[in-house]
Amino acid sequence: MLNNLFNHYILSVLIWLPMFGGALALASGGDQHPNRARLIALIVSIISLALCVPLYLGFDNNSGLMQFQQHAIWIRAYDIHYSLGVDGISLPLIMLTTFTTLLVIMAAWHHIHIRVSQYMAAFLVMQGMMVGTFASLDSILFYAFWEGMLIPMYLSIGIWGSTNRSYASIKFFLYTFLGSALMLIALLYLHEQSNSFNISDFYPLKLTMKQQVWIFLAFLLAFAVKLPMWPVHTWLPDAHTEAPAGGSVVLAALMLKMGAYGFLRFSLPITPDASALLDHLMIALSLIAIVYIGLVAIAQTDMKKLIAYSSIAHMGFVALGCFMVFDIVANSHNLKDAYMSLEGAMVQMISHAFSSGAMFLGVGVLVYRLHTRLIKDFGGIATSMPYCAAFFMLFAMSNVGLPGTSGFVGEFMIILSAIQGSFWVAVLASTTLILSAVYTLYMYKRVFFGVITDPRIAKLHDINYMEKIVFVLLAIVIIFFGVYPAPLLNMMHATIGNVLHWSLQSKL
Amino acid sequence: MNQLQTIIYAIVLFPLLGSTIVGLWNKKISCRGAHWVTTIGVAISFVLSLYLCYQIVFAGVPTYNFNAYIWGGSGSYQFNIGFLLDNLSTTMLVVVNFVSLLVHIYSIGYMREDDGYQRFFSYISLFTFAMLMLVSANNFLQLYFGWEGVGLVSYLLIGFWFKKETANFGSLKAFIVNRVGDFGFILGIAAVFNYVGNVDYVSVFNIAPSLATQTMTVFPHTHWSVLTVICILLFIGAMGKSAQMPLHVWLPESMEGPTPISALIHAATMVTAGVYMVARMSPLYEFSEVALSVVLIVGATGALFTGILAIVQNDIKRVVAYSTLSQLGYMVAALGVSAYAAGIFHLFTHAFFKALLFLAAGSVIIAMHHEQDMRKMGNLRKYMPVTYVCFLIGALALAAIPPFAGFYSKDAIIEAIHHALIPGASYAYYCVLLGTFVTAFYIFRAFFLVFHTEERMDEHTRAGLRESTWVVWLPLVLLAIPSAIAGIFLVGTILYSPTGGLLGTSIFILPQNNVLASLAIDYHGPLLLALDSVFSLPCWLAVGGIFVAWLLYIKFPRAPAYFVEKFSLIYKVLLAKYGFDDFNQVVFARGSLKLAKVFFEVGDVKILDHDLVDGSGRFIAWCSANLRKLQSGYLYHYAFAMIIGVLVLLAWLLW
Amino acid sequence: MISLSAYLILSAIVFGLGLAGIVINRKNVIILLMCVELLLLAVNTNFVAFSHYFHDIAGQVFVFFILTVAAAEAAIGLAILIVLFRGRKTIDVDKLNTLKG
Amino acid sequence: MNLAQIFTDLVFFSFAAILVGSALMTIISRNPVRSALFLVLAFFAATGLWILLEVEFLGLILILVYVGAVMTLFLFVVMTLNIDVEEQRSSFVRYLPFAIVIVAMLVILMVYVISPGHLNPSELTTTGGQPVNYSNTTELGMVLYTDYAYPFELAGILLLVAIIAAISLTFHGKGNNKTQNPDQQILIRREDRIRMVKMQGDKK
Repeated sequence: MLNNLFNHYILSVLIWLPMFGGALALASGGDQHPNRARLIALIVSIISLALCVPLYLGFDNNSGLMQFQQHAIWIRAYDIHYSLGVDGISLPLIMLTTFTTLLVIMAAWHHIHIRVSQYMAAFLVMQGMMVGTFASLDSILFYAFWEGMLIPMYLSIGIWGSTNRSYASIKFFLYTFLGSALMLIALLYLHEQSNSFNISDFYPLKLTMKQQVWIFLAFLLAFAVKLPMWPVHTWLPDAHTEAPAGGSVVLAALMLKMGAYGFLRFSLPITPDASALLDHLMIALSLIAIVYIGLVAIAQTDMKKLIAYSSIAHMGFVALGCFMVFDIVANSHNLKDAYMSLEGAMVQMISHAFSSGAMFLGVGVLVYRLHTRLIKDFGGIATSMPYCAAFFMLFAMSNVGLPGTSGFVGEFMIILSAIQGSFWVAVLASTTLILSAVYTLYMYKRVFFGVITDPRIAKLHDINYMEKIVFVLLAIVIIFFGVYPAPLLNMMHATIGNVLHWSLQSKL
Repeated sequence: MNQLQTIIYAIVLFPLLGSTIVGLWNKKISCRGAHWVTTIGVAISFVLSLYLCYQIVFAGVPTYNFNAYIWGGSGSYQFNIGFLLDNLSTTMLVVVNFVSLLVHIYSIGYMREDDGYQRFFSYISLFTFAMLMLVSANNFLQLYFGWEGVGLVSYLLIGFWFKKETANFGSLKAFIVNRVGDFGFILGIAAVFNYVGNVDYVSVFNIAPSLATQTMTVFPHTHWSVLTVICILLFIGAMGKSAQMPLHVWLPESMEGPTPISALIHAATMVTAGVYMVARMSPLYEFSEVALSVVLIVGATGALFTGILAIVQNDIKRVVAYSTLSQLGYMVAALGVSAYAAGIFHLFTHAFFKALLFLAAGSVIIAMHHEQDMRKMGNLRKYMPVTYVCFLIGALALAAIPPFAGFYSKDAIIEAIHHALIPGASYAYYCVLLGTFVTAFYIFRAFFLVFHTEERMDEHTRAGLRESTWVVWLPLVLLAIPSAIAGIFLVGTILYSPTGGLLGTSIFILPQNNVLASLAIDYHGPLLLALDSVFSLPCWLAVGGIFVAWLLYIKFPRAPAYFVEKFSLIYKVLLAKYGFDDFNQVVFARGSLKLAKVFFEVGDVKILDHDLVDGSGRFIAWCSANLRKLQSGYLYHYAFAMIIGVLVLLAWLLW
Repeated sequence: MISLSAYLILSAIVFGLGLAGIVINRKNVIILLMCVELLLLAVNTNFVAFSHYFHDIAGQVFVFFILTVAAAEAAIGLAILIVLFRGRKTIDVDKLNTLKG
Repeated sequence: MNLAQIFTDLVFFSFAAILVGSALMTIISRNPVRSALFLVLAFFAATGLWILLEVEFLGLILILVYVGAVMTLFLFVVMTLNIDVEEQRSSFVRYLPFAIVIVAMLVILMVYVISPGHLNPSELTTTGGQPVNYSNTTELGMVLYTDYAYPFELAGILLLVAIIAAISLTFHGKGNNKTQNPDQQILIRREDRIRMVKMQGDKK
């Protein structure tokens, strides 16, 4: 009985508990009592993370179906349902969301002084929205959460951002909104065709090539902006740079994943023929992201911008993994061979969340102390902040894709898959080995190594206990998934199989 | 879990454990604690690896291949973490652990006054772990893990004194150049995976013969043997790690790190990973003559030309570093003619004598208060007799003077190349032959400059000159012994054993490629071999090199300056290291930075962001700025617009 | 007998004059309001004429309601005018462009 | 063509001429008072025409409501506002050609509509007047209180709203009136009103 209840409502709790917590944090008063808001946020996010444990334990790895489903009618007149569920794609992302939010809240503990309660509330609400996005089975519900999470993010950039925040926040909002407007149109069109807003009802829908291409392009714009893919990536460096550390983390670790999640949940299974038709375009764009953006990252003078560009390059890998499947299957005629490409993309998403999130937090630690993001203002941090430097080295190495860190797993799987599709795609994708090392370590060298030139740096205090906890948590997951990614992979085999089943079946 | 499994776990994990303990609690743990924890960890590992080696090589325990756990799987693929314990890997374990242990001990003395004492020990233990993982892997994934792991620690250790700009530069360069190699390496792994569907050695080696006949299209309208492509890609990785031309540029720079590191990583272990890898992949390389040719030519070229560079260096460590490049060239060239055993043998002997040379150089450097310029040394034999003797042994071994260790391995390589038939062998033969002269010349040049000739150091330094402490000279002595005699004992079993000897069945050679077997016919024991060689060309060249060095630096000390003046162009080219560094700096480093700037400033900021994104915003703003003029605020304008509207509507309806 | 067309043409002329009044008048809002009344008159005449010739009383009902609305409009319009004048001391149409974009 | 017809024509054309003429004067006269009076004249002429169309009730309503109420209101406002008459009409000539073109086009289009080629109203109509005992008022009343009762009520409410709106718009608020405030008055203290001043002359 209790178990049954739990199974039905756990997702709702995961969505609404943080939102409720956010409201509570807001109500806890202004900046006279910042610790109240901090404590509320911390407790709520710890409970959310704790709730993921039974979710993970109760999840059946062998079933590719939606689990922990909950259905209710939301808007009867338009046949819109409040339906939730998780499968092997969304479960890791939901757990990632709760984990990341906890880190963000802990990282903000000492760093945010103004409008603390609102800051905490924004991130809690964002957590709820993002979990909702990942758990929605109804496309309109999905859309509502998808758009809803823009608001707290917009506010977090606009309120707690740095100097150029208003430009960045508006750019972020308009950019993402433009894309998602077209997605809404596509969803409505699909409803027109299928008479249902349920995402799973879109899968068996027969669509002509023309219809598919248009739907694919509409989805593409939404997801490509979020991912982001070249050439619609320019919002990201600005948004990341101006956002507060927590905002950058959530952006990089979670929001970018929405785009790839969309590819897996919508583009591939709903418009398989269009995806197969346009896969070379997508691969080309991904490779541009990897090579071109990788080069662009080298030229950055701003740490956060550099990490932002590296995020784009890494997400290029995700897109590459998603769209390599058609070539792989065309070459090997074996559906089983395509698993690794998609799973590599998934792993890359998760691991990128850890490494880039960690790096943004690391930069946040430095920015909080020195109030500058420019690489040239730093130098010799390793002398005054050895612990910070050590952790940052680990995170940088994960970003570089060093084996033994989570960053390696996805890249490895995708490169191994890519070569099954095309040798040259693999060659171009592998340039990331060189490029990521160049931009990450070049930055590391300039920031952490060298002699101290600025007297302020000499007086810096190393990371405090709260920052240490955050870094240790991140270091643990980065190494754990680097050494033993199997649990993560096992979670999604069945679901990826499902996605592949729909993606490789013609709908004409 | 059987005994071997437990042992190998212990071997790899003890260094890791030591490293982790010291690394995480480096503030809490004292200097003493740091070196005890790590040294004991490595010592245990060394003892166990000796036992393991004994079991596998001598006690006849069969090759043991097992998977520790499933790293991950996807679709029909599965990746494991596992260990392959055969003759090659267990012997490598012993060598790695031996050198590493000595370096640990040596560092206790060498690093005594350094701030980062704990950090240093944490790093070298971590390095040991990564290297052990590399050599004991039973699959490419784990190989790659160790491969990159040693690269990481090498990066960290080169940049150990991170306040030094040159150290930072060197470490960054090392990592990036290695990454260029890894770029090829991972593509090689991917290619292997693509055709085998697996990255376990066993399955790869089983399928290898059938791959030899398959072709793939790399460039349109070309058909390349799959195996050739795989082998060359993997070799690119080896070129990075083992510092083969043209990816050798990082190794001299890596001398910015502490000297024990130069010995451990950049002479004895890490840089030989490439050699080990190619030997390990002998079942693949054997089926691709093209790849072997490439390996041979690259190796032989490096052996000669990087050796020449050592002649013009004045920094004692750089001389040894270039010598490492040259010796690596020898090893790789040996691989190229399928004399894997000779390559590995040279790897072993080189590990001993090169570590010895480095540590001896380090001993000199400590005594000289971190002065590395040989022009400021001289006549040190008076102050440092132990170091002097050890360096001499190392130099003799390096110069391949019989019966020192280096002689047996290098002689085998030269002879193997001499007998080989594969394309490029004759070119390679002349390279390695000349190389012996060059080697002997440069190392004895350094030897004479440091230990003989007049004293050129300043008064203050001279006053402090004395023999190093026992933790420093003990490893020297321990290394000097194998450098002197290892060859005699090992040559038979490694190279010319009819049953495979020390390396057993780890190495696969096609019968038609097996040059060592043909050499084995003339082999009648190590001492006879040494005696025979007195009449051989390489030996005379080596002795000639020593003699010339003596002539130029002891007998006629003003001669070198004369030659420098006479051949100033050549001297400049050599000083510029054939221009590789400048080329890389200008074309790759600055070029890519410039390209990046152009991409960023023109591509991203200007075209995409300013023109397209902000441009669309500006376009909307422009439109609305114009459209708002319609909103004049005057009633009659609106009324007028309405009338026009009515008129148009009316006209349209009536049309 | 006067034809329906005659009435329609007449009201078209009056409507046109009303419009012309709005266009040429730039000084006084009151005259604009009067012109609006003229427009309404023209329309009403149309309704009445059609109602007469079609024998349909609905046209007249419409006129009735239009008159009601016109009365209300005039009342409120003039009230606004007074408020406007009170605030700006002018009812010059040329000066009333606060809503300029 | 009988006499009655001629008479009807005469009445129509004379009223039509007055209507057009006074409408013209309304829009071109310089003085708003004159405009208003010409508009009144236009309404009278229109009434005549409407009565010619046997729409007596509405015609009279037009006079009562428009002339009696609306136009009076206009005149009242014109006079209240005290607008400087002289400065007006300066821009008049400038926009005149414009207005003429527009009006001409509009009139031409409208006439074109009812020209025989298009929508010929004469063909659609039943000619001839109403029966002798026809009462326009009765007929209108019959439909207004039956079929259109609901709109009729709405019209009433509309007027009420208009009244309230007009009043509330023009209402000045409390500030201008001269009422007394007793509680303020009784709270007065001596110090608020009287100031004791020491004069120099008092010294003596």
